[in-house]
Parts: sequence; C-alpha cells; structure tokens
Amino acid sequence: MDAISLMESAANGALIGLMYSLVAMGIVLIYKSSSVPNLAQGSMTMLAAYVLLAFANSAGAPIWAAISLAIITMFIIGMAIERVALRRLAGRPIIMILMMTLGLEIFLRAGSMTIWGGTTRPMNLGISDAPLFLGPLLINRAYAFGAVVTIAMFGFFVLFFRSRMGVVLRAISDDYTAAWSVGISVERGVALSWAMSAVVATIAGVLWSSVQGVDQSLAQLLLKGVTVAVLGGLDSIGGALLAGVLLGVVEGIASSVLDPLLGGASRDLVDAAMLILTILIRPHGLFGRHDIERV
Amino acid sequence: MTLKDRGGDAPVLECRSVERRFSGIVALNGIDMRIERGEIFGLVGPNGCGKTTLTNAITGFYPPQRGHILLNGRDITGLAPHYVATLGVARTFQNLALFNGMSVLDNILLGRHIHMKPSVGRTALYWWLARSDETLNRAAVEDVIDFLQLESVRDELVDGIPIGLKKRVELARALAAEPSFLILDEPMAGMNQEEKEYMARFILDARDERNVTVLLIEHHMDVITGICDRMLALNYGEMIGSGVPADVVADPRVIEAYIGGAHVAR
Amino acid sequence: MLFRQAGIFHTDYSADRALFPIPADRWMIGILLLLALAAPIYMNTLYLSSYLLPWLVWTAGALGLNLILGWAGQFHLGYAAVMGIGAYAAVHATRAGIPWEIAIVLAGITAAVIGSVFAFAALRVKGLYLALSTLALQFVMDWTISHVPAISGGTQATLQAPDIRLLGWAVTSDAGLYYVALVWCVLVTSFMLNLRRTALGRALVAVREKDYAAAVIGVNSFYFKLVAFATSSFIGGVSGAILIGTFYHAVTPEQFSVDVSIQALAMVIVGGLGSIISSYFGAAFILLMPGVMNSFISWAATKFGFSLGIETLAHLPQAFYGALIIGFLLIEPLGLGKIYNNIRDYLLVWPFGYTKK
Amino acid sequence: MSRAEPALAWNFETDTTLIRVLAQNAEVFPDRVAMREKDKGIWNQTTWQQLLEIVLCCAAGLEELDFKAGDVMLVLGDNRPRLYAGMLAAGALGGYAMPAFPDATLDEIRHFVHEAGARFALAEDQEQVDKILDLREQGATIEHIIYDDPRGLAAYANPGLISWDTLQAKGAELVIRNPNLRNELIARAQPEGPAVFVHSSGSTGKPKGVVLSHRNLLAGVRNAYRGGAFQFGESILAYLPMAWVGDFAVTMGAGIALHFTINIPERQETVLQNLREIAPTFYLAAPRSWDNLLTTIQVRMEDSSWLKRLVYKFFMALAISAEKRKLEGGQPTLKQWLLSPIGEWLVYGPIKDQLGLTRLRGAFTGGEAMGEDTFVFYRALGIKLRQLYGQTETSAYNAIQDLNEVRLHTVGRPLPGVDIRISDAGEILVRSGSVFSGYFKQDEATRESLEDGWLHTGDAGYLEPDGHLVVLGRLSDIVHTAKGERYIPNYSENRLKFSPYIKDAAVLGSGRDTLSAIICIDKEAVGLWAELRGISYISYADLSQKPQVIALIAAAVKHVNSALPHGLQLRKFVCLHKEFDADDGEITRTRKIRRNVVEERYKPIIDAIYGHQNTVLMKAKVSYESGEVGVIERTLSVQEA
Repeated sequence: MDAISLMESAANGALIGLMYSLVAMGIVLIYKSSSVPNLAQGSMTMLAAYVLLAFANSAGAPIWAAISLAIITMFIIGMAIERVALRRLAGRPIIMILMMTLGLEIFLRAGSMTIWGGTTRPMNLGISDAPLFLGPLLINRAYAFGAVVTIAMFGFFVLFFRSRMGVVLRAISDDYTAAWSVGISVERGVALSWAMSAVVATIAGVLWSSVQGVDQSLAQLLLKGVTVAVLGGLDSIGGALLAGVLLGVVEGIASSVLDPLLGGASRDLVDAAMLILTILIRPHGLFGRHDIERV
Repeated sequence: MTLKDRGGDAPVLECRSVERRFSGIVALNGIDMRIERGEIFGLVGPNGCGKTTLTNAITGFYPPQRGHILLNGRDITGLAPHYVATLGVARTFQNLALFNGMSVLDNILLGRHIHMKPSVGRTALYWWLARSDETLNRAAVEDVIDFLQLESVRDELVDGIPIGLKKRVELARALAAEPSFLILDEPMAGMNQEEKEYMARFILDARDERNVTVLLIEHHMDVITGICDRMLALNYGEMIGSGVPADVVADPRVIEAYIGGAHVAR
Repeated sequence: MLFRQAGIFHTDYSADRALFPIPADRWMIGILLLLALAAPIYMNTLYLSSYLLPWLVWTAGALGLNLILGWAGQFHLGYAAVMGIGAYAAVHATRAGIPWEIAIVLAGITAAVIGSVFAFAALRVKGLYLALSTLALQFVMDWTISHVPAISGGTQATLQAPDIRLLGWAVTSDAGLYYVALVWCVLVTSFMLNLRRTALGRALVAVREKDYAAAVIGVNSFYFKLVAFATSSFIGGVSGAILIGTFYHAVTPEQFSVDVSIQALAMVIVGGLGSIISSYFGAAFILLMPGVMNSFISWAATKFGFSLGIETLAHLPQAFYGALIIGFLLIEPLGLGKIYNNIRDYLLVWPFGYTKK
Repeated sequence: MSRAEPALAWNFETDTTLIRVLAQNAEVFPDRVAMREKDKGIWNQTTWQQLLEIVLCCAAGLEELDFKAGDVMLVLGDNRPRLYAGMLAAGALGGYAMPAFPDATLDEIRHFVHEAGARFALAEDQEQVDKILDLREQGATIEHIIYDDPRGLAAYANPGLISWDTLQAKGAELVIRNPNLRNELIARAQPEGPAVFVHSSGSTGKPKGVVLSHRNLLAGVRNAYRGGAFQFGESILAYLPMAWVGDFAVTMGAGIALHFTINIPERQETVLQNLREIAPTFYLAAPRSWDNLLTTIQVRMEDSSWLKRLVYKFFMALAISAEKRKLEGGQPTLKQWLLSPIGEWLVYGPIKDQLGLTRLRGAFTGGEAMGEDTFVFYRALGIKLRQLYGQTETSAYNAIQDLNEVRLHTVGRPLPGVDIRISDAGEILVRSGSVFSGYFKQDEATRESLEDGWLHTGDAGYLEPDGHLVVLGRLSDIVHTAKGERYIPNYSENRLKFSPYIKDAAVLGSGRDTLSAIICIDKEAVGLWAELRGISYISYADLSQKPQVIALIAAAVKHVNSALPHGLQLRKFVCLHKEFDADDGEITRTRKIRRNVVEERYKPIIDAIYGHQNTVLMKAKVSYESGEVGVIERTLSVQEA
C-alpha cells in the first residue's frame, strides 16, 4: 500500500469522522444537560432522514424547504420525546434510563421501517459526484461538504453556549441542583437540549443520507456516534469534534490496511475496539471531566 | 480476663499522624489516636471538622496520604474497605446505609457476610451445601435481634420501619459481623430522648457483652460525657483536645470550637 | 382470599426459609409442575415444540440475564453473544464427538470464561460505560463468529447441530426435546429461587443497591460482579446450546445478533427486574407477541379490508417491542412480575388494604 | 388431630396433683409437644417428657437450695416456659408459687412478698432481678433469686443470685445420682397442697392472697371440661399475665390436665403476629381485647380499597343480621342462607385467617360484660364467642354460656359440679370443689366470704327461671327502689351504653317506685345517623330533642328493657341537652359517673320524670371557652320508654 492512498484514506477518514462528530454532538448535548446517554441518537438521525424524504418526495417541496420543515418537525419530536418519555424517569437508576433510550431506539427505528419500508432510497442534495482534488489526494465532495457543515455547527454551538440560553444550559450541566435553586427551569433546559439534539440529528441525517441513501443503516450510526462521544469525553462538544476526526482517520487507515486481510467490514470492528479501549483506558475520554463515574 | 489474654496490650486502633487532603484542602492533619480495648471512645467536633473523613480513612474509603492506621497492631493503611471489614471493623453511617429492598432479617444476615461462604455451587446445591451454613448464621443473627429487641419488625421491609428502628437495624447489622472494632457515626441523630437512652444502653451492652471496642461519633455532648471513656475533639482537621470527657469538655479551645461550630450551624 | 396463612409456624430455621411457606403457593407450583410434565399428553406437537419449548428455554436464558441485570444490577447488552458462544461451543463439541451432556457443560464453561471477559469491563466502569462496552463486545463477537469460518462454518453458512444424545440415547421426539428444555428451565429456576435465600444472592443485591454499604460489611464488589457475570454467562451459554439443540437444530450467526440481545433485554424489562416469575412472563410475552400481533393484523386486514406490505408486517412487532419497553418503563418499571405481585399482595392481605404486623 | 388419640390418660380424678398428671402425660405421650415458645425467630418445642424432666430437675435444684414445703416463691416476668416450670416445681415441693404482674409497682410487690414471707424469687430477666434486689435492700426476706435470661447479669455479684441453667444442672445431677428422687418428687405433693398462690383482683381494698390447691384447680378444670369449655389436646396461646388466675387455670390447670399444646409468644408486642402463626383452638381474652381487635379490623378496613370495603360491608351486614335473627331464636332468611358460604370464602374466612382465629373451637371472654355489637360481630364471623364467669377464689370457672344457647345478658348456666344460689341480699353464692379454702393469713376475710362451703362472691345477680345466671355487678353497688327492688344502676347503664347512639346514661330510681334514665346521645354516631336521613340540626341540644332521635333512643332503651326483669325496667327517659362533662364534675376523668352531682344538678329533670310531666324546662349554666358563664334554657321532653 502506497503512502498516497494511505493519506487519501486518512484525509477522507477525517472528513467522515467529522460527520460522525455530528451524531456524537447530539449525544453530548443531551448528556451535558441531563446525564442521559441517548442510545436513540442513531434512530433519530434515521427518522430525520425519512421525515425529510417525506417532505421532499411526497409533498414535493424543494429540498431546502424540505430540510427546514424537517428541522422544525424534529425540533418538536425531540422536545416531545423528552417530555413524554424521559422527564418522568428523572432520578431513576441509570439502568432504567438506558433501557428507555434503547426502547426509543427500537421504537423509532422499527417504527420508521414499518411506515416507510426497508428499501434504500436515494437522497439527492445536488452535490456533484465528482471528487475534489487536494494535491494528489482525491477527496469525496459529499464528505467535504459534510465536514464543512459539521464545523459550522460546531461554531454555532460555541457561540450558542456563550448566549444567555447557552449559559443556562451550562449551568444545568454544571450543577443540577444549584441551577434549580437559583430558579433556572431545569426541565425546560433539558427539553431544549433534546430539541437541539434532534436538530443536529436532522442535519446528520441529511448529510449521511446524501452519502449512503436513506435506510435502516442510518440508525447504525449510533455506534459511531457513541464511540466518538465517549472518546471525546461525553460532555465535551469540542472533544466530539476532535474525536470524530481521530476515529475517522484510524478507521480509514485501519480499514484500508485490514480489509484485505480480514475480508472486509473491518470498520465496525475498529469502532468496537476503539470504544472498548477508551472505556478501559480513559473512560472520561480525551476531554471529558474526570469525575465521570468509574468504579 | 486481663488485657494480655485478649491479645496483648496493643491498642485496638491506632492512628499515627494521619493526614488526608482533598485537592489541596487538608481535611485531616496529623491525627494521633489510640483506642484501647474495651473502650468507648468519643469523637466530636463541629460539622465538617473531619470526623467522617477520619472514619473513611480508617475503613479504607479514603486512605490517608500520610501516616499509618493500625488495627490490633497490624497496619491497615490503604487496604480496601471490604478487606478492612473482614479484619473485624464494622461501622454504621450517619445517614443510614441499609438495603431498602430487603427485610430487616436479610439486612442483618448480610452483616454475617464475612462469616459465610457465598458461592454459586452452594447456592445451586442449597439443600446439601448451604442450608446448614445459612441456619448457623441465622442463629447468630437471631442473637443480635434478641439483643437489640427487633423481634417485632424482623420480617418487615427496612423501608417501612421508623427511623429509630432503622438505626437499630444498622447497629444490628454491624454487630452481626462480630467486629472487634465498631465505628458508630452519629447513631442518635434524629432520635428523641427515650430512643437516645435506649441506644446508649445498647452501645454499653454491646461493649460489655459482645466485646467490641467502640468509636462513637456524636453531636450530643451529654451522650459523649455519659458513656464514653475517653474522647477526641477535632476542628478543621486538627486535634484540639483529647482525654477523659470531663477534661476535654472543659477545655476552652473545645468550648470555643464547639460553640462556634454550633453557632455556624445555626 | 386464596392464600390462607394462619397456623403456619416454623420450628427450625430451614423451614422458616422454605421456598414456599404458604400452602396455596405449594399447591400452585405442584399443579403447574404436573401440568408441565403432562404437557406432551394433552398438547399437540405444534404447540409443544413451537411455543412451549422455546418459551422454557428462553425463560431459562432470561433468568440468566435477570441475574446480572436484576440481581447484580449490571447492564448487559451482549447477552445474545454469550448465548451464541455457548451454542457454537456445544455444536462444535458434539461434532467433535464429545457426548452432548458434557458438550453443554463445556458450552456453559466457554461462555462463562468469555463472558467474564465482558465482566472485566464491568469491573472497571459502570452504568452507561458498561452498557456500551458490552454492546461493543457484542459487535466484536458477532463479527468474529461471522468472519471466522472455523467457527461459523463459512460465511453465510449454517452449521447443522447433531442430534441430542443423552447417555447414548438419541433424543429426537418432540416430547423428549421438550423434557430436555423443561429440565433445564426447572434447574435454572431452582437455582434462582435459592439465590434469593442464600449469602450469594444477598451479596449481589448488596452490591447492586449500595456498593459502599456492601464494602463495609466485607462484600467484595469486584469479586461478586465477576461471579455474577460468569454465572449468568454459564446459564446463557447452556441456554443457547439447548436452544440450538432442541429448537433450531442448526446454528447461524443471526440467531444471536444484537437484535436478539435486545429481545432478551426486553424479556427481562417487560417481565420485571429481579423477580423469577417475571422472566416466565417476559419470555412468554416477547415470544408470543409477534405471532399474536401478526394474526391480529391479518385478521383485521381481512375484516376491514386493508392490506399491509410485507415490510410493514415484518417491522411492526419490533416497533411494538420498543413501544412496550417505553410503556413499561413509564407505567410499571418493574414489569409484569410486579403486576403479578401486586395482584398477589392484594389477595394476600385481603380483605385488608395492607399488611400490618 | 390427624394422629390417633391414645386412650385418655385421665378420668378426671381430682384427687391428684399437677405434677402427677404431668408425669402421666409424659408417660403416655412422651413425644407430644407440650410447650412451644417462640424464641430467636422459631418455635422451640418441648415435649411432655422434656417438660417433666425440666420440672423435676428444677424441683430437685430448689430443694438443694433448701426450698421446703410451705415456702413461697415470687414469680416475676412475662410468660416464659421456665417460669411455668418453676411454678410447677414449687408446687411439687409443696411450696407456694406466687406470680406477680411484671409491671406491678415495687410497693405492690413488697406488700405481697412481705405478707407471704417469700424466701425465693424466680425472675425473667435483669429488669425483674433489679426489682427484687431493690426489694431486698428494703428489707425483703428473699434469699434466693433464680433468673431465666442471663443477659446483663454476668457482672452481678449479689449473694443468692443463681441462673436457671445452674439450678437446672444442679438438679439434674441430683436426679441422676438418686434414682428414687424422681418418683419421690412426683409423689410428694398432696392434692390439698398448694398449686398456686394468686391474688384476688382487689377491686375493693387491698388484694387478698388466694391459695388454690391442686384439687381446687383440677376440680375447676373438670367442671369446665364437663361444661364444654374445652376438650383434650387444645392448642392455646399463653399470653395472659401469669399473675391472673385465668392464665394459671387455663395454661397450667387445663393445659396439663387435658394435655394442651401451650404456645408462648415471643414478646408482648408480637402477640398478634404469633396468634396468627399458631392459630390456636382455644382463646380467652378480656372484653377489652376483643374490642381492640374489632377496632383493629375496622381501622384496617377503612384503610382498604373501596372494592374490598364494599364487599366487606355487604357481607358483614348480612352476617350480623343473620346472627341477630339467630340470637333471637329465628332462622336466617333464604338470601342469608344462600350467601353465607360466599361470605365465608370472601370475608369471614379471610378475616379470621388474618387474625389467626381460623381453628378456634373455644373463644371466650370474661372478667366483665361485653358490648353486644362486639359480641355479635364475632359470632357473625363464625367465631363462637362465649362468656365465662368465675373468680380467683373459684379457680376461675363458675359458669359459661352454652354453645347453642347464648343469651346476651346472661353468663350461661352454672357448670356441672358448681352449685350457685342467690343469697337473700341478692349475692351470688358458689359451692364447688374448685372453691378455695381460705385467704392467705386472713382469717377474718376468710370467715366473711366462706360459709358452710358457700363462697360469697361479692357479685350481685339472679338466676333466670331456666337456670341462666345473670351477673349484675358488685354487690356494693346495689341500690334499692322504694318497693325494695334491688338494682345496680351501673348494669343498666352499661347495657344502654352498648348502643352506639348512647354515650352516657344515668339510671335513676333510688327510693323511687320505678327506674328511669337520663341519656346523653353520642354526637358522632347520632349526627351521622341524622345526616344520612336528611335530618338537619343546629347543635347537640337541638339534635337530642329531635323526635326521630328520641324514637331512636327509645328503641335502644326498649331493647335493654327486654333483657331486664319487669321491676327493673326503665319506665321513662330524658335525652339530655349536653354531654356529661368531666369539667362540670358530672363524670370522672375516667368517665365514671358521679351520681350525686348528676342528681343534684338535674333535679328539675328528675322531678319532672317522677312528677309525670311531659316536658321540663332546664336552665343550665354553661361555661364558654372564653371563660364567661352563660345561662341557656332548654325544653326537654320526658319520654315513656
């Protein structure tokens, strides 16, 4: 394997990784505000893609209008999930909360499949298939677009957390009870984080479906998202961004090295290994706070 | 029985210049404490003075960064909490640490853990392997139930009984382990006068009849002076007085810390 | 009303700790056991081998998962992988000529050993991290099984399981296979019942409820979590092996995929954490639900004249699982077992409102 | 009983002793359970043979301590097998076992100990030992203190303190060394020798010491057995205070003679739990205990869900009305008859099961009168509750109600072997083998109460024509009408108060021709009753004068009258405009009526009643909470009953 193709794998991996970060950011947003690890983030991404498809195809809306509609719809769905399913579980053992997000995962995924069926459908954002050339490296145009959007989202979040509402969310994530006692509506903050997370999921859904089409496999982004989120540190948005790049690069290189040896499909194995190693070696991730639970 | 018969004249517990810091803050500073066999030793001080930290240092939850803790002459500094328990140290918690989903009986049976041999094989072959062990330990638990007069709530869930009884159940669980050294962290918090007297009686009886040495952390001065043989007063992690209760209580530094502390608490 | 309790007294501690001190319970258990034993006589083979038998095996499996989830309080998202390890180990062992009785024990031991590897993650982290690491391990196991031809018998391959032979006798009849499943289920159940009254069970619950309180009474959390994982994996492994031996008769990786892990979890959650009867309910519910739902939908489809795509029909039960899990967590987090217990308590204190001693 | 009964060991020979019967039991049923004690969470069983062994060893040990015939042993503690065994041992040696109430004050015990000159004491635990040591310091003659539970006593160095175990071991050694000792100990006590030394209740004056001989006690048991109070082999819960004659007469007397299984609860607080575990076949309790149990049931039903309450109310009402018909000699209606098995399954059975009363064959109440509602309630549940009448002096058994012939106002017929007659003064006199031979060291009192073998019970009463005995109350409470009729106001007042609508009543008639009553309605009950019928009222006084309410009370009075002899029936009554109030001095703080105050304050009413007026204007001073005193006027109607 020559150095060029290895670098190519790394560069494309980094871009893909940034798109993983988008899923991870959704998880981090929710975890930051309420310490709930959202295992339904993958399904939310998938649901968002279907919703978008519904607006775009069935309603015949132009793609940008459809995206806006999908964002609004998901914003509401995100809030609704928090209100109906999670709020009542506040204070329950983590096992219950995990099971709840898992139940949501199953429900949203299988529910979408029930409604829209399992066949893969294309999603065209009008991005050309022609690769970009970065020196000698061939770069996937869609990945590059996705990466740019991700970085833009990151920028938005950095600004957002400096705004008034963002400060409120930060206060909640720092100390639940303290926030409560100074009159911050913790419930509303948490609901907002779910809604924003659903919006992030929508954007991730749009980008990912433009790359791989709309089908059940979108939900499997959960594993990537979780791995990135944990690697970056569950409560760090910036961590998610960097960890995404890291995972993408490792995945890209490893898969181009390992695939021929193992007969393909080594990406998932690499993810799983990264996840396990992170948990074993540095559970609080690269940028997470040290006080994250550990025995 | 002389002290020699009970295992030499080594103190049951000895702390030698124990120091514990939490991210730079000194919670305990150079604590020296010797608790002799058969003593009821009082530990007092205002809130946040390091009483609970000292307890946690002894039981292994937050081992001291400097200094040594000796139990019956053996250095136990830094041993894991569950291992310290097997060496004969039992404790109760200020805010109760009972297993709420279990009955009073099962909670106290758990106190027998270090005397039992829990294993998968014994569980699978209960009728052949575990029954006699369970029965023997149940008998030991019943002695404690009898001792602390818990018969009427034996089969009730811990959740549903009054706080005074819960405190007693926790003491029962600690005593069931047949410890040589027992740490009681504010056993009378939230009790009325009658319950306090009962508890004091039980502590004295436990010392006399079950041969335990007691470290008693308590806010109520009357209890300390009433049943403790010696005591130690702490303030901001420093020792500010130790000896016979009557002397310590009269020490101006203690009075100042205590009244000041009480003032802050108010 | 049904449970009469006056006049029950015990003259020794072992009687006081009897599994079923109330006569009505003993009667019920006895009748149920008799019914179970006589099932091949009165039940047609279709029901016996396609409902009753998998129910029993899955119940045993769910009990194993309940041990880790309900008793030790440790999350496990890779239980199907553990069952799969047992299944593959047993199939390979019997194909290598090892007697079936020994093969399933080997299956259990293999699962326990590998399952304890899962445990090591559990020993370092808890809650979410444990869930994620077990999930990751499930992926690793899935991947390994399907990508190592020596295990799976080739990509996309199905590995035939040899007939079960007990003491040299081939067990091929439906009734025979059913009894194998029944015996295993009864064994696991009796183990779990004993767990409730022994030091091991108490220690596990102690670790689950308050680990610091467990530590001060000398319970080594590390060790007991390991024991819980190993035991649960042993039960899972043997259950997997028996599931293949008595029900599927052939093993493929998909039988133990992450979806199956989730199905097992759903059994435990819908049934109820930390209770034994709940695993029976949960397994029955989750196993029967798709079939019942499909027949209901096709009935409704013909009745009201609509038609559903094959895809919709295929995914509806899954969606329903999800809804069920959500519903139970919101309404009765302790599941069907809790509902059963509520009814039982209602009758136990009848006509009073609660027990007062 | 699943096991085949061996031939009856005892043909009611009263000419024997408890220890001899015990030995007989040990021989005939060596392995049958005599006693069960809940201790350390389980029921420890003692067989008859073991019990005999324990008693003999204890007796031998006591003798070694120089316990002689005629010595007195104070027994102090809650029911414990060893205390019972110690009492039997003292009896076997011809000594007096003198149980005292464990919560009795030091003064009371000192009086007993001093009077009897007790040299021995048997104590349950440290608490009781401390009491006895205090007594000794104050000069009591107790030399030897035997204690059961050694907890906390290890450090005591007082002379004469000996643990039960030591005593027992000593005795065992003696019994083994001397093979004849066993038989000699069994044979030593004589039928006329003391079995137990209890104290009469002492409602008047100081309690008097009553010594019951073995013969007295056994005769009492025989009489009760013949009268159908209990059978052989009953299972009982020994929870009554040991110092009460009822406990000794049932637990030891009948318990040994009829080889009961004697179950002893773990602690006083766990009696109800233990009752359910054991589900005894025979249960004797004071009316107050039955009342409390009923209240417990009602309170717990109130806490129950609405469905359970509905079912309960329906079936209880059904059963109570059926039971009332039955008590009045009628048959249940078809509906009652058809629904009763369902009720049994749904309500009566489960309630009995919750309480542990499912196996009850003999359910008794004694000591004082019981409210009709309570009585009917239990009978409606299917518990054949009956009254037992007896005194300390007659070994507890005089009369019981017959199983199938229960009349609420009587205590049933005298037991076989018991002669009862009424003296000219209206006093109940008893003659029976069970009657004691005299008070301990009180010859004068003995002379007063024993005349030609007839015991003067001090109770007033009469025999109905068919032989049923009616107990009216203490003789000292008797009042005479102008016609010379004797009556006890208290008796009628209590019966009136059994009505839920009547809170208090004062029966008048001393020196008058007829009896009448001033009645205070129960505001809660009558108020509710009125609300349910849409009767509006402003105040207590208003409510008390509503015609409907007066009719309600009249019915209650009529009901009471139906069980009274003609001459003692209430002819008129007035519903008072206020309740009797302790602040006004009309009743004591314990709600006992102050007759003179009432008669003086309500003279206008009394005059109106006997002056045959229909109404009376009552001026009354009332003290308001503000401290002011006002006067209100009320017209009260005088009602014919």
